[in-house]
Amino acid sequence: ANATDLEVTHWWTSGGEAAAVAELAKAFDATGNHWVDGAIAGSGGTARPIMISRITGGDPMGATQFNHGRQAEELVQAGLMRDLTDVATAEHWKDIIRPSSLLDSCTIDGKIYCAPVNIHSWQWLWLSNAAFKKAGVAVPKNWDEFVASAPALEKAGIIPLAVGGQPWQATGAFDVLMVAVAGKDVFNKVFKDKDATVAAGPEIAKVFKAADDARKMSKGSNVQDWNQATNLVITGKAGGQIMGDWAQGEFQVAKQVAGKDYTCLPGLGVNEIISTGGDAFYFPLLKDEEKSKAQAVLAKTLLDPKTQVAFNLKKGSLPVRADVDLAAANDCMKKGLDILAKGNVIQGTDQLLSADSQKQKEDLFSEFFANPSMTPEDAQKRFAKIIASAD
Amino acid sequence: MNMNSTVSNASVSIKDLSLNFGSVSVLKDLNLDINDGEFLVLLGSSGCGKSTLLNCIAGLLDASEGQIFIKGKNVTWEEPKDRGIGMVFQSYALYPQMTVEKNLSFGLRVAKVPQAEIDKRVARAAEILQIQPLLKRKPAELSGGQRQRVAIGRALVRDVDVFLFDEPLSNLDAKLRSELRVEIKRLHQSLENTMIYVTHDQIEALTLADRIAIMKSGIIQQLDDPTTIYNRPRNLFVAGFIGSPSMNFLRGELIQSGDGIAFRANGVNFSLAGYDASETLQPGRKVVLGVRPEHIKVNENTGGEEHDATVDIEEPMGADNLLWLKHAGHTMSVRVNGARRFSVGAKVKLSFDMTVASVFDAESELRL
Amino acid sequence: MNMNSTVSNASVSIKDLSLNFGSVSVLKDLNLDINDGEFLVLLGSSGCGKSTLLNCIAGLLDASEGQIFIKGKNVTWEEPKDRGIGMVFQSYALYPQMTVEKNLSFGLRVAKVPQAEIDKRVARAAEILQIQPLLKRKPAELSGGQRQRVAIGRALVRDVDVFLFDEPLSNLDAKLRSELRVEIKRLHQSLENTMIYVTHDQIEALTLADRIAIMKSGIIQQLDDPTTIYNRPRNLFVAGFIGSPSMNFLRGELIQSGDGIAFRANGVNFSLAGYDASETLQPGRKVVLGVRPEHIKVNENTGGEEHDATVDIEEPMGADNLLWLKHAGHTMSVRVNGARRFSVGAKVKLSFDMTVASVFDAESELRL
Amino acid sequence: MTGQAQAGRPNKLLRNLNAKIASIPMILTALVIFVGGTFWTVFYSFTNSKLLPRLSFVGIDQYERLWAAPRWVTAIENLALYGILSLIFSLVIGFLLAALMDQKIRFENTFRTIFLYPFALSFIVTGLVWQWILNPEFGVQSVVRSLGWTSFTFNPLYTPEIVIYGILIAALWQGTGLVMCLMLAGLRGIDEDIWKAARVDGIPMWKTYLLIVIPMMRPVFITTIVIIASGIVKVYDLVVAQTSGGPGISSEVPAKYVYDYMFQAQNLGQGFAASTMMLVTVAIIIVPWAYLEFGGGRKRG
Amino acid sequence: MANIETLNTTAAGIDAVAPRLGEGPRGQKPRRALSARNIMLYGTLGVAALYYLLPLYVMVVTSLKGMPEIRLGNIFSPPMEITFEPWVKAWAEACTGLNCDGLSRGFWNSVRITVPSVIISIAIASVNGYALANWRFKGSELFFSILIIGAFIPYQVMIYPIVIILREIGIYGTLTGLVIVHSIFGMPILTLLFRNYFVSLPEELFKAARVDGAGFWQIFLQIMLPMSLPIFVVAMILQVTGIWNDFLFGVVFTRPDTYPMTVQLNNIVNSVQGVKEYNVNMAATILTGLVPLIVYFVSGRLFVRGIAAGAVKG
Ligand SMILES: Nc1ncnc2c1ncn2[C@@H]1O[C@H](COP(=O)(O)OP(=O)(O)OP(=O)(O)O)[C@@H](O)[C@H]1O
Ligand SMILES: Nc1ncnc2c1ncn2[C@@H]1O[C@H](COP(=O)(O)OP(=O)(O)OP(=O)(O)O)[C@@H](O)[C@H]1O
Ligand SMILES: [Mg+2]
Ligand SMILES: [Mg+2]
Repeated sequence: ANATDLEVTHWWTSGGEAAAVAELAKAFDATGNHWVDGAIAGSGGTARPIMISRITGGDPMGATQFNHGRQAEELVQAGLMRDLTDVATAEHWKDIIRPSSLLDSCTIDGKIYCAPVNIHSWQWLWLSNAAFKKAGVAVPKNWDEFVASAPALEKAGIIPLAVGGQPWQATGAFDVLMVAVAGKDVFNKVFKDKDATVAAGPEIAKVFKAADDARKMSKGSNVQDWNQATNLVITGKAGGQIMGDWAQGEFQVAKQVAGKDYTCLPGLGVNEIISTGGDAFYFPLLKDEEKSKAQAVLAKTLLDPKTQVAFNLKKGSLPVRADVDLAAANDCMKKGLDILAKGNVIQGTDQLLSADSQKQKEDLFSEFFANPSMTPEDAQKRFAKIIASAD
Repeated sequence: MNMNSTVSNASVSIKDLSLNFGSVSVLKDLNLDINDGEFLVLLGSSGCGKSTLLNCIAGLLDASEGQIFIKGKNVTWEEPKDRGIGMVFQSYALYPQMTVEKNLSFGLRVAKVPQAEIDKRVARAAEILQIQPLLKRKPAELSGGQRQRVAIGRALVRDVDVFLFDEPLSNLDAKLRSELRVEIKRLHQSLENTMIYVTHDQIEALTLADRIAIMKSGIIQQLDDPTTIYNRPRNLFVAGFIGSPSMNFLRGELIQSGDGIAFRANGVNFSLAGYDASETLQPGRKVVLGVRPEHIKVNENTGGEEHDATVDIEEPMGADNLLWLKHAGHTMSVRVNGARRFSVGAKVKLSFDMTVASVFDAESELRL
Repeated sequence: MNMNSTVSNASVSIKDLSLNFGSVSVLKDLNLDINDGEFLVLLGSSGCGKSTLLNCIAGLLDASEGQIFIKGKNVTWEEPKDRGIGMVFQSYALYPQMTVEKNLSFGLRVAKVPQAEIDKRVARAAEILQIQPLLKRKPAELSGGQRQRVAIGRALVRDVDVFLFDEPLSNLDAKLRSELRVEIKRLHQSLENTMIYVTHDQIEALTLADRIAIMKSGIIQQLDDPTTIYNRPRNLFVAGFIGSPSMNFLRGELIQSGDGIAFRANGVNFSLAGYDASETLQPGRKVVLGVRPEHIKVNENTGGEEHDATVDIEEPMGADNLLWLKHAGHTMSVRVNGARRFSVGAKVKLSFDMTVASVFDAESELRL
Repeated sequence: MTGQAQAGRPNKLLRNLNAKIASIPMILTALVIFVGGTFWTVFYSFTNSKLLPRLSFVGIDQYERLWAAPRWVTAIENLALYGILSLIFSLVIGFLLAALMDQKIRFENTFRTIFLYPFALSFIVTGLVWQWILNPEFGVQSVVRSLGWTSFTFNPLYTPEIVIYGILIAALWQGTGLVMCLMLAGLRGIDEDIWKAARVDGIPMWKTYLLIVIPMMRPVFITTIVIIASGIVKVYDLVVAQTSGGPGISSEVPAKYVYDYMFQAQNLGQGFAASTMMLVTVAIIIVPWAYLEFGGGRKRG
Repeated sequence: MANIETLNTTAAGIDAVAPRLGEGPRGQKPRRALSARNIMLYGTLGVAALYYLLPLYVMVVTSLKGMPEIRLGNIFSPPMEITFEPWVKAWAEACTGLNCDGLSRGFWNSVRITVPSVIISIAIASVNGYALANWRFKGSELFFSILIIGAFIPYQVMIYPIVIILREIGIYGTLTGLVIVHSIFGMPILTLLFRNYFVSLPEELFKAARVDGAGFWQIFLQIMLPMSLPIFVVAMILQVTGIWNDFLFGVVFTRPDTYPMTVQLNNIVNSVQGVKEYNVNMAATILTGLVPLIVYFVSGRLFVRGIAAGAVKG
């Protein structure tokens, strides 16, 4: 085929992420086309508006990353995105992609509009073995032990729980706590069914109690970015961090070994359930025939087993197809694969809630985590209100 | 002044001109005919509308009402450049970034006059104004007088029918002013163009003008040659405006005195024998008597009527000596020769020259 | 004038004052004694250092060298407010946001003068200057003349020994200027303060001054009463500077003529009989003869020497008529009565009044 | 006569034709972008547009939600506090510096350059640098602590109550130089004689400034206030670079709310409602100014 | 004559009394370099200067340190070992995603964006200002008022309509589009500056040129422009700074291969790889700010003059 330049925009700019993207690019270039990298730093919040302006402004890129879920819904409805059903059928995506909810999120009116590339799960507690050694306590096995060990850590001058200042981190931590403390059903009732009475109920009150603990433990982690928070754990300045599996990439870049230097507790060691959010690539509708063809090639390449392995190993996430061999996977990743195999999965909040509701949630939790004078009760009231009006 | 003249006889002719700025009416129904080759001075105090009128003639302001003719052509809606006028401004308005030569030739270059012709005209103007050595300089390197000359030159090169001057000398100091005044007069004598000259300096007006139009609040009060304006001012305003120091005004009434008519103020009588229009004066009328400071003699036993007065202030001005006198409740200024000095408080005798005095009606303020 | 007076006799005394701006020397070794109650005018062309000198006296500029005494006290290093001076500026320098009353009283309030005293002084100043009705207005609501009066009032309320005026009238129009001039003169007569008055208007200088100091490039050229300055200018500069139109200057040499001495220029002889210092004149010396325009008679058969001339330009100025004449290669200005009119090109006969003429050495430029 | 005059009268539209043609970009910008864009925005604030503008009207729902949102209220409060403080401090510091610079000092050019150079840097850069200097771990706080005052605490960016002051410090650093320049230009425009008159009157320097000079500089102050105020309303980059609105929502500002809701939350309607409220705020500032500046009774010259 | 004699004796007279007059203060009032006033004056200025210089100092110092030193030392201490590595990295090596060519690419993009934008926005605004000052027509003041009010509208509000307009014209994503956007948002304040400046020029000059027969463009190009250096400098400085420093439009209206330097800077600074490389960030920050900084250092004096001419009056 003719070499076609395809511009791909994404917000993967941290160390592990960039290495992972390089794998995608390499695979795509190998098909004889050319991957033009359009990285936009500063997380999805910064990058997404730019991507959307370009698509709606009539200057679309060849492909773009979105969190997979509802972020591109309207673009699809407006007819701006390319229908990938032909590629999906030819490649039998329906059969190979697991869990199937991933593909469901890409499907609108029966047509497939995106190519999922990985599964990210949020429900991880990353612990620094060195920090606990310094504090003279054993590395905790679950959330409750972790909370119990906080005073010892503090005494040793270590921040028990690192939480970065970006709003989505606090929100994510809360969602994780909810699954761990209240369980899968409550989680689904609140976020899937938008049941405001449950959201105002005693189960969620417990979650807020836990969040209150987390808030207390996070005092003093004066960082913004998630990977800076991870870095606190890596360097032993913080005891632990609730963060998705992408944090693993950072440990890898820092040459730390799971089990030896750090410990990972899926589901906070309480409920071993993980969410299956992730990233997907969307393909704007292009007028240029050549580019449209290249888009199909790219979509195919993204789900190619080899690409999946190479990419996900670097990214620290799980592949979207079950039929790949992940012998090289590390400890934590294997734990994740196990849980996935058991089917202990939930959908990610990105898939369940609109960006608008997500944003409102973020506003609430970033305030809650930063403002100790806000009581859990007040926060829960506001939370219930958001759920009541969520869509 | 011939208000009935046909348009074609006049060089510039203004018919029923009115101009308003928003709701403020600055010129009101103004009529003015300026003869070919005439030097007309517009004189008036600040804000009376002189510049506004000049700008109307130049086409820099649009008239609200009325028409303007130049050389018989209706130019009311013409562009300034098509009116055959040149204009000289108070602040010189030279283009600072251009040399004198470029300043002079700018208008010609804009009009795409051939270079040879431009050179010829610039050379001629430079010669007339004696600014040949300055042609390569920029305005900032010129003195005030030189700048003003260049400004005049700019109108000169354009070979215009009518020169408009807007207070061209008032930014200069007294000495330079009197020098350039003479030059402008000489220029007019040699060019014989029509010139319209705005000023609020009466010396300029008196020395330069063929005719003076005295304006007040947008209305022409009198249009006459300087001598008439000076000696027979049409109304109180003109009389007070012209002459420095100002004419002395005494308020009183006319009375019958012997066989003639006399003026009476504060219990003192002044015989009006010799007044040029004494036959029109009726006793009993309330009037204002105006006498110029140089028409009062001090201690010069003229044989006529004499009045007692006391010297209040003396202002020696070199060639002249100005006395401020107290006389029957009035303060009066009198001009005497600079060599004659008086001490403050001295008693003197005054005699009035009524042949050149003016009598105004107290109500209409018109000269009788 | 008594230059040997001790310091205490003079109201303001300046000794060896020099002032430089960087490397530019503006005042050079200047000495000046001003008597108590005297009205001294500093006259000179623009940039000669008048304002600089006044600012030095006021303490607004630091002298580079020399001393200043006011009322016998060495104030060289004093603050302006402690010098007992009040100052009036050309641009009025009123505080625009304060009413007239506040403007007048501001200095007093800052000096914590009791309110009753302030009221008294403001009332008195307002009365003297007749600005009582304006006290509640702001400067923007006043006319130029009224503003200047308030500016004077500000000095008045401070009860100072010495008034300093820096061209207080030059922003006003001619009419107002002559009115305020009289007022200032009257003010001086009633207050009897020392006043130092800077101007470049010679009429102001001549009419107001007890003595005039004529400056050029930071050096006092002549310090004398107005009559002396006018009639016996010490050098060519002073002679040319004072008088409008300027004195007529003829360059030539002295010759022996009969029993007396005569002046010869362009082949024409002028008898100098009657010149006040004719005995000091030596034949053969190159000199400049200066005759004022009003000291030349036209067609007035005085019986003396007569010269032929031609009228070049006539400038009628109301009371006077200014003639520019051509005479033996010179252009000469002559002032005649305003009623006498000449036509351009007319031949006339001139006679010169040598008793009031001046003869200057051509080299030293000093009067002989 | 009159009829003849009117006959020569050219079409009013064609007079100054060149000027009108030359003003087309301005007219288009004013009408299409500013007026058109504003109306468009206000119009769509009554819809529930999400990612893309859509004409589904929901009345004033967006506004109700807006004013019920704690983050918006915080943002408005922050803007008011930040606005007032930054206006006051900019004017005071700018004026003080200008007054000092006006004392015929040596090295005036050097000082001016020092005060002005931050204005050349973007808010992004400003935010980054000050974020760093104020960082408790290695910024001012840690330096002072390492000098021995171990209990010294100066950590504005991570202390919700005072975070706005941390932003203020950076904003002042960036912006006061320009204010100083404006004030200096204003001071230099004051008639020299006024100073002399005040000295002769024996008025102390500070009183001259306070009671005479400052009132005379009214036009300069108005221009300056307009410039500062327009910057305050728009403040966005600085907050994003320095705190991203944190900690929590304690340094949120309206412009950021607009941006976040329009683009991150993909709720254009909410963003438009918020921007409409900002426009109303602007109008409240602008209208009195425009009235003072261009409105009735303004003296010429 | 008597007067001249007295004048001539003046010198002797003064000599006679000189000793007496010599007493007391004489000449220049002594000004101690360390007077209370000077200490206050220069002290305050010095402290202020310190506040303004501190961030620059920190930036420079940090950019010259190695990462280990940064982790150890305090930010104010000078570098123990000067390294230009961070500068090289910031300029040529720092990565965003897969692109590892640092700021260098962004620099040229910024130049390509800034130069035409500055020229065109100033050209438009100066003509606007000129028309408003000298050729007022019905409605011109109204449009101007709208424009000024427009200066207060937060950019975010306008992005959406502008994206739509540019899309409809078909120049979204092109350099032309970006130049137009910069011209639009530069217009209010620049027009105000130019209008005030042209109003302050003597009106008579304009009248003289009209009498000389010059038309709208001739007067503008040949009379007004050559006299407007100070205000052009101000406009130039403001626009160069504004456009060079712009992030929002640069990111919304360009594509990755035409990203300006600020976007590149943001990418580098926000692409945290493990720990933040503060030294590289600082070097990148300085490099990004260098162009406007140089413009300021070179033409600061004209800036103040121009401000005095254009902003304060009117
Ligand atoms: N553009 C304008 N808008 C409104 N009023 C104006 C305008 N120009 C002039 N005026 C008013 O018109 C009147 C006449 O002004 P004009 O300039 O003609 O006076 P003038 O006689 O030339 O005075 P001066 O001797 O001061 O030059 C004044 O009262 C002035 O305030
Ligand atoms: N601050 C200054 N720095 C340098 N030179 C100055 C300064 N002030 C005045 N000069 C110069 O000193 C000389 C005298 O100035 P001064 O103001 O005293 O003149 P003046 O006689 O008052 O003139 P005018 O009649 O124009 O007011 C001038 O040549 C002027 O250029
Ligand atoms: Mg005028
Ligand atoms: Mg002066």
